[in-house]
Amino acid sequence: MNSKIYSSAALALSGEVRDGMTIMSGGFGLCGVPSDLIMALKASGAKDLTVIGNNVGCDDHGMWHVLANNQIRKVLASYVGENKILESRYMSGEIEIEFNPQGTLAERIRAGGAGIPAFYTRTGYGTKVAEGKETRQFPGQDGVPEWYVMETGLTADIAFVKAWKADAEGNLIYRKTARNFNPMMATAGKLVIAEVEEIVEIGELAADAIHTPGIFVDRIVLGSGYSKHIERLTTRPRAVAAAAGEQF
Amino acid sequence: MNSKIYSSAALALSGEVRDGMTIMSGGFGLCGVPSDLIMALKASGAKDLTVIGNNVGCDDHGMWHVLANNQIRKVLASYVGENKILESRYMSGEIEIEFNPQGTLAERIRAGGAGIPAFYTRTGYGTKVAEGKETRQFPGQDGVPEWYVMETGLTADIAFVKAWKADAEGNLIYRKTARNFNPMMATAGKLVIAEVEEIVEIGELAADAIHTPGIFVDRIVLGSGYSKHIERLTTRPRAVAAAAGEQF
Amino acid sequence: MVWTRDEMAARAAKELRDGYYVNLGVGIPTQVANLIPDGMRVMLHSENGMLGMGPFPYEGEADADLINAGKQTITELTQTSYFSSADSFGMIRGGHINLSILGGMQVSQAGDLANWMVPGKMIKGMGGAMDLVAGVRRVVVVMEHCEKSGAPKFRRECVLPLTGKGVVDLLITDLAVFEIDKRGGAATLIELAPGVTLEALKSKTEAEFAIASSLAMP
Amino acid sequence: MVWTRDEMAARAAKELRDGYYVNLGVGIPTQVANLIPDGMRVMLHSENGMLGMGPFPYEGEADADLINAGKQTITELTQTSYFSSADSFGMIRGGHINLSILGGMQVSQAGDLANWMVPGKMIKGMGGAMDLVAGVRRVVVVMEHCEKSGAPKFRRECVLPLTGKGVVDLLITDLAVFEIDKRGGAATLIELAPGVTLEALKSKTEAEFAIASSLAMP
Repeated sequence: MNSKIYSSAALALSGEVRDGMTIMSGGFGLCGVPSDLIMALKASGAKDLTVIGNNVGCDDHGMWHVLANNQIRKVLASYVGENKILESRYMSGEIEIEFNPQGTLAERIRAGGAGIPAFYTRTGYGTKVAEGKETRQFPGQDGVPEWYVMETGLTADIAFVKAWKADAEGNLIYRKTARNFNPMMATAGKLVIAEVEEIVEIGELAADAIHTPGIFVDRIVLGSGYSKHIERLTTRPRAVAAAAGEQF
Repeated sequence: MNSKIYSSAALALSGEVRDGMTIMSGGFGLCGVPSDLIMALKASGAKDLTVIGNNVGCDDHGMWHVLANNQIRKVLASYVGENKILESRYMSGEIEIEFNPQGTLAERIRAGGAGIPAFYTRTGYGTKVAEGKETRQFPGQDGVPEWYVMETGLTADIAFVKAWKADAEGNLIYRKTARNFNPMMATAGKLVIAEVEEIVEIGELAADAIHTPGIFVDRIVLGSGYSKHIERLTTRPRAVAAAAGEQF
Repeated sequence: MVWTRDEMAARAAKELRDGYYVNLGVGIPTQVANLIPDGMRVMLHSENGMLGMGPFPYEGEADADLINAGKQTITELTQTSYFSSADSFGMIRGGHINLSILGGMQVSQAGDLANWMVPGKMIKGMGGAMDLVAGVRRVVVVMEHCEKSGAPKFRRECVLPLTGKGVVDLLITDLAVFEIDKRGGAATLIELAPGVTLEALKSKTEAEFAIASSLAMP
Repeated sequence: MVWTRDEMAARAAKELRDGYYVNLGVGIPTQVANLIPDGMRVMLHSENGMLGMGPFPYEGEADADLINAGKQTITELTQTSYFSSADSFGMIRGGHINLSILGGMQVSQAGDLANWMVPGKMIKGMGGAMDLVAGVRRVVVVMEHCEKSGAPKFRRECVLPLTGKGVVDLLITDLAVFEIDKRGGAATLIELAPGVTLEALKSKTEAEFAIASSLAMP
């Protein structure tokens, strides 16, 4: 069998991106973002893309570069507050944004990957999010009927995933809060490409601790330059914190 | 805060079981079965129980004891083929069984724990399983409309979970295929009790490798006597296997 | 005299209970993390995939892979666990989080909450707020009683687009605390800031509310 | 001359492709695990929560926590991963498994499959069979062409309760192999066991089927 490992993000994407495609990309803020794959997507020059992700980039980082390059027509996201280009192009009507509650977005992607075309959630009932969607009652947690909104599963032509470690089989593990949307996206792309910080020998990842089984991963790329970016560096001075007991 | 750790299954269940309750219990065959909790359920003597589980016991093991003690009125399961009492009481009409496809059962429990009252699946469309249920069309994997069946989320008054290790916070990890239905059930019980083989110090379980976060677990019991039962011991003789390359 | 932001946070902290799993929004709610009483075990949930949020890191020890939902660098505790966004919102939607404390732009007497967008202004998105108010068992909103313009924020109906309908259990402002029966659709005043008269409160409130018998009104 | 069980398993093994993720049912399908060609990478899925199923353990090395969906003790490989039943059936339902090979009681010409219950007989349950046939991309059924009584099992319509409607892609019997267009609802004979005449086959088949042009019929 051909190896799943590709020597660069550009090679992993080569010939796969076409205008009008739907691309999912993991990450929350700057955390767990498949940056090399995103830059390869920019280099592909593909236009009219629909991009699904929690933030779809932050100023000067991640999917922001693809936005700035005018390749994106539509975005599905939950929060774009640190993304001035996206905010302004949305307000000007150049880009369509479908705002999804964060949990609904996560569950829609999980559903898409798990063959569930639609599900019901209480989230968003009675708000703009429910407009035009089917609503109906089911018994709530205490048995009393409550209103729910039907949401549909999401899939993508290509899913970009950022993981910490991979083996050649494509088994992935994520690190701390860099996990976020990546595991669901790994199940919901027709083509799934994982960008990782380390490729380890098969057998090094504990079988009980694998987050994404290799079945979901088509291609693996060793990412470059993981001097990771921090969006909001918040620290406490060591001496004062110890004295005052203040935490936040 | 009171400790989540109870010194016995009987104490963990004490005063919690009432006639007519719904109990979920993890396990697949004899693998990953919370045996001590089940025996405490038997000792409680509670009647007219509804039990949700993949098999609901195998001859002389697990929930079979509660069945044999005439405490169960209804069962939701996917397969009862190694459970003669359940088979015969079903055929005689003493016990009601709602057969669920295994994946539908797993997803219904996951949905119940995740606040999803209903979802659609292709599984069972056009079969007895879909009788009386809403069916509708959604675009399938290739965009062509396909028929799906609506299934509802499942919760329980009490969920019994069998894990390998717990810490005092209630974080759990499972071992190999003993994981099966346990993680979803841990999310779907109003009261969740975990029976484990080892209680470790907080911090010993790697934060990235925890399968069930402690938020889901109300009570923890150290199980007794883990000389685990094997339903179908299948082995290969060492020399012959090496020579012939036969695997199964 | 009105309550300060610190006093509002302290009042919100009184909603904590031993053993609670709690999600805190940005702003005043974040301060509640510093007000957990000694000996009370409260685990903080961060909806980007973490349970058991620790304090900010010491200088030089920040980890880019470890941030909270406000995208601030944080630390882990010994009992911390990490999970995906789907699992995190499964916890929220499934009613496993005991308490959410968050900010608001407007609250209605029936417990509707608006806190995510102002028509015509830049829209940033609702993030996890709609999921939190729909799923968490007890939702506490902490906000100023009035806008800078003096316009009331506790209203008969929210004018701004809703984050959730019938979702708020308790409203803490700088003037008063209201309990809201979100099923019944009715609010009750349960506390007044010292020196704030009922007349003054009513003049700054559009919502209708009952007055708790425990409030010894002259 | 009819195909033996080993020959039927060998025919089923021809459906394997390099890189496939495969789920095998009990009986003849299980034998396919021993027929993976050298150098071909095929990963076996066990729906109770495992990908990368290894062979049976050596005597004395069985692990009670490691069983397959048939509840037999098995072993793991270096690339094995474990997951929950919900995640396992997410793989199945989401179309991530390339191929499922399983047994059947009856198959219809439109690709309906019955293999889980006989009315009036003891009902054991469908286990994961309904999920597999509904979710796996390519479903191959291996079964005897007729019942012991001689009654045909490949039929216009299944008489037994269905496991899935329009789900079978390929039917391998001891007499022949049929390709089924499950969307179009039509079957085509593509292979005949050596020495089995078309007349003999038709006499033992209730289903209607076309004959592939590749079959050089006299």
